Amino acid sequence: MIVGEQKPLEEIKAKVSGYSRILILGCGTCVKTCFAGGEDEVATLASALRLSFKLEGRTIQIEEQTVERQCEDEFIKEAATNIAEVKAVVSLACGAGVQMVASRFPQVTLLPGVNTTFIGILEKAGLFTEKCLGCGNCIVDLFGGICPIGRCAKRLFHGPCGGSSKGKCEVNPDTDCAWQLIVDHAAATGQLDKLAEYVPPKDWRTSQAGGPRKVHREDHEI
Amino acid sequence: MIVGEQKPLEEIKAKVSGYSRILILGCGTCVKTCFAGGEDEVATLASALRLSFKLEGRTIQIEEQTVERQCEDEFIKEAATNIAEVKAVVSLACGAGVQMVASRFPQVTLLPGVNTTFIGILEKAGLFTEKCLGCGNCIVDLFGGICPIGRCAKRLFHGPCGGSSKGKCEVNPDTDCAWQLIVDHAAATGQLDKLAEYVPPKDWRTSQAGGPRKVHREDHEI
Amino acid sequence: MVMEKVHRMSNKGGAAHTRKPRITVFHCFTALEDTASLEGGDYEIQGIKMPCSSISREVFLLRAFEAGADAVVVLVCPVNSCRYVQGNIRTEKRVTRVKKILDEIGIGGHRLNMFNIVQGDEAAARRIIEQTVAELGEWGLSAAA
Amino acid sequence: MVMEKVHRMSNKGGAAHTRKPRITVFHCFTALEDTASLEGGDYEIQGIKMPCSSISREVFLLRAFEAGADAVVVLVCPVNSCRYVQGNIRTEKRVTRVKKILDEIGIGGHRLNMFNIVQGDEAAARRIIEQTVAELGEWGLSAAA
Repeated sequence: MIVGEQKPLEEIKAKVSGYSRILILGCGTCVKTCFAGGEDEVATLASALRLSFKLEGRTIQIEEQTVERQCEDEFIKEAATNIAEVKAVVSLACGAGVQMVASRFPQVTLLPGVNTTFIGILEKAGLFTEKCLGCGNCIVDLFGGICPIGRCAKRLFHGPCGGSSKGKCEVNPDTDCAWQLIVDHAAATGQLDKLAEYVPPKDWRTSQAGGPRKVHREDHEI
Repeated sequence: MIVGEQKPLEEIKAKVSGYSRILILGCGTCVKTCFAGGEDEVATLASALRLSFKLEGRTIQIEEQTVERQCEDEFIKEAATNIAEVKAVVSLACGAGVQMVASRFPQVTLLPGVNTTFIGILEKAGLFTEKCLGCGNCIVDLFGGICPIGRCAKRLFHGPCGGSSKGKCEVNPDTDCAWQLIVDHAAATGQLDKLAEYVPPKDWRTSQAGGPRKVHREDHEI
Repeated sequence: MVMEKVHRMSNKGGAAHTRKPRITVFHCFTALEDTASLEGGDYEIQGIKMPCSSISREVFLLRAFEAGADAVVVLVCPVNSCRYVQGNIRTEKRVTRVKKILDEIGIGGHRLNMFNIVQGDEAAARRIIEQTVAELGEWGLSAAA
Repeated sequence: MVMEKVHRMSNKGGAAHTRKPRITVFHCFTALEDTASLEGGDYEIQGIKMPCSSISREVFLLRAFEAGADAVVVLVCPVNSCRYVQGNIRTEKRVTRVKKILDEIGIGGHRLNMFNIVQGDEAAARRIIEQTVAELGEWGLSAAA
């Protein structure tokens, strides 16, 4: 899932303070799952903003809507009526959803209410962790299902750096050293020899380094 | 949505060729939406592999299952029975899903069947495009809802580079120059003056540059 | 800075109220059957009865303030006594989060509190209300009410 | 390299068949009511009748080969005559994709073909089958059948 976090209330409030009427538009897929931008978060943010402006003696009219996904026309067109009635939309989608809405409704100002962070998992209740950088050529099978691109701060391919200490990463002691995990897994499953294999330098052109990417599916071009 | 592409059949076939029985595990959220790893793609891949091995006079037993999301325990535990019966699982999830399954079932070999590419949108039928790099501090409102991090190959913050030509990017002439879009949008909406505002250097620590990230939600820690 | 604002906006320093204070009581009906026994003081009670306190979402607590509450009290069963096992623990986490939001808003998280009470202990519930009323005397009414 | 494999695996160079060739016919029931009129030659027909050809998913086409087809024929209405407007265009895109997959597999995309026929034109359907049978004489039976 794409994981994100809602921006601090003060930041969102500052963005909307010039408007008397706004729409808060939620997204019912990824950001809902990570509690950053689904129906509940839309309602909570709307209420918090109303209360906050009320304390200042101001009223702000806030429309609320959540669509299934903001990254698809099929769903955002459901919001067209509400969008037509405001000058600004706070989008609680990921950065892709915000931009999709912005491109379809260029006359309104799109204000992002979520900081999009990473492609990750729900590691345990309440904890989402990054796992994948979208390099475009997955090779986790070489490393026992543990990606040294997404999970090693230095993206090392041939073992841990000198900053690996007691299984933790020097960049953040709360983060497991990916290479410790890789070696432990290989040892536990009797595959240490696999790690001796040479992994050629990665061609990063399939990653973000190659510029904005596209996926073209001719069979769905209708 | 997280966009991915299924790996070429030959690559997947090479990965599974050492096994007589495998499970192809689909993921029913992002990769289903972009036609890389939902029920349909699981079924098609399984059939293609069976046929391909049959031509070589080999039979391979292929179990098929698709769970709602591979990035959550709640869903992958539904696959436990099937996973217990194989030595290798081809996961058609994004890189996060593959690694989630790998971490929960360390005794099986996880083989990624999808190349995870980007956080993007369905721009039009059959075309998915990258829009967001998950920098962790969204500022698309400064640029009319068009992100120069996700959509400019050089991540420029203060206007186009010399490679912008006829509205297209020099890195890929099929890609719109993000800065052309930003300027066009600002001109069309009478906001060109906004682009004269100074945008301070970005703190990239919230991005992937800061190492693997976490989102901790104490209120959901149960 | 947020806390300064909280005090600026809501702390009326013990001044006499211009109207009766309003308290919204969210309660699971196991902890307290209803709020009838809490009525009768120099305050208004709005009772919100729930099968389990954990069904109260963040927005419900905030909307109580939008609807005019000066304070919100959430009454739940004691730890380990929740009929739904973890309902009261979930509620506590949600209340903790909404308290932070209230601090950010400037209303002040102190106006929202959760209490564990033994099933049917109306006297305890009444003491909680009286204590809240006393505190409201100090905080003043909510400027967002 | 893939194409070489295709030829290696399936091109039997016009040798006599060891059994009757099997052709699976996917057809929308507007284009062709049923496949009864196609029976009777020196081949086996398996008809798959659909309300619109577009409901055939990729895997259905592949499974026809798994089930023993030497060739798969998809009969759809002419362009602009689809009762569901774009059904036949969607089918064409899907067939194009599956042809590529068949090339990758080594069965060869040439064993799968789509044809537009006017509603009820059984003679055209029969000619398509006869043409396919003739081509199978050249390609040989499917090694995956």
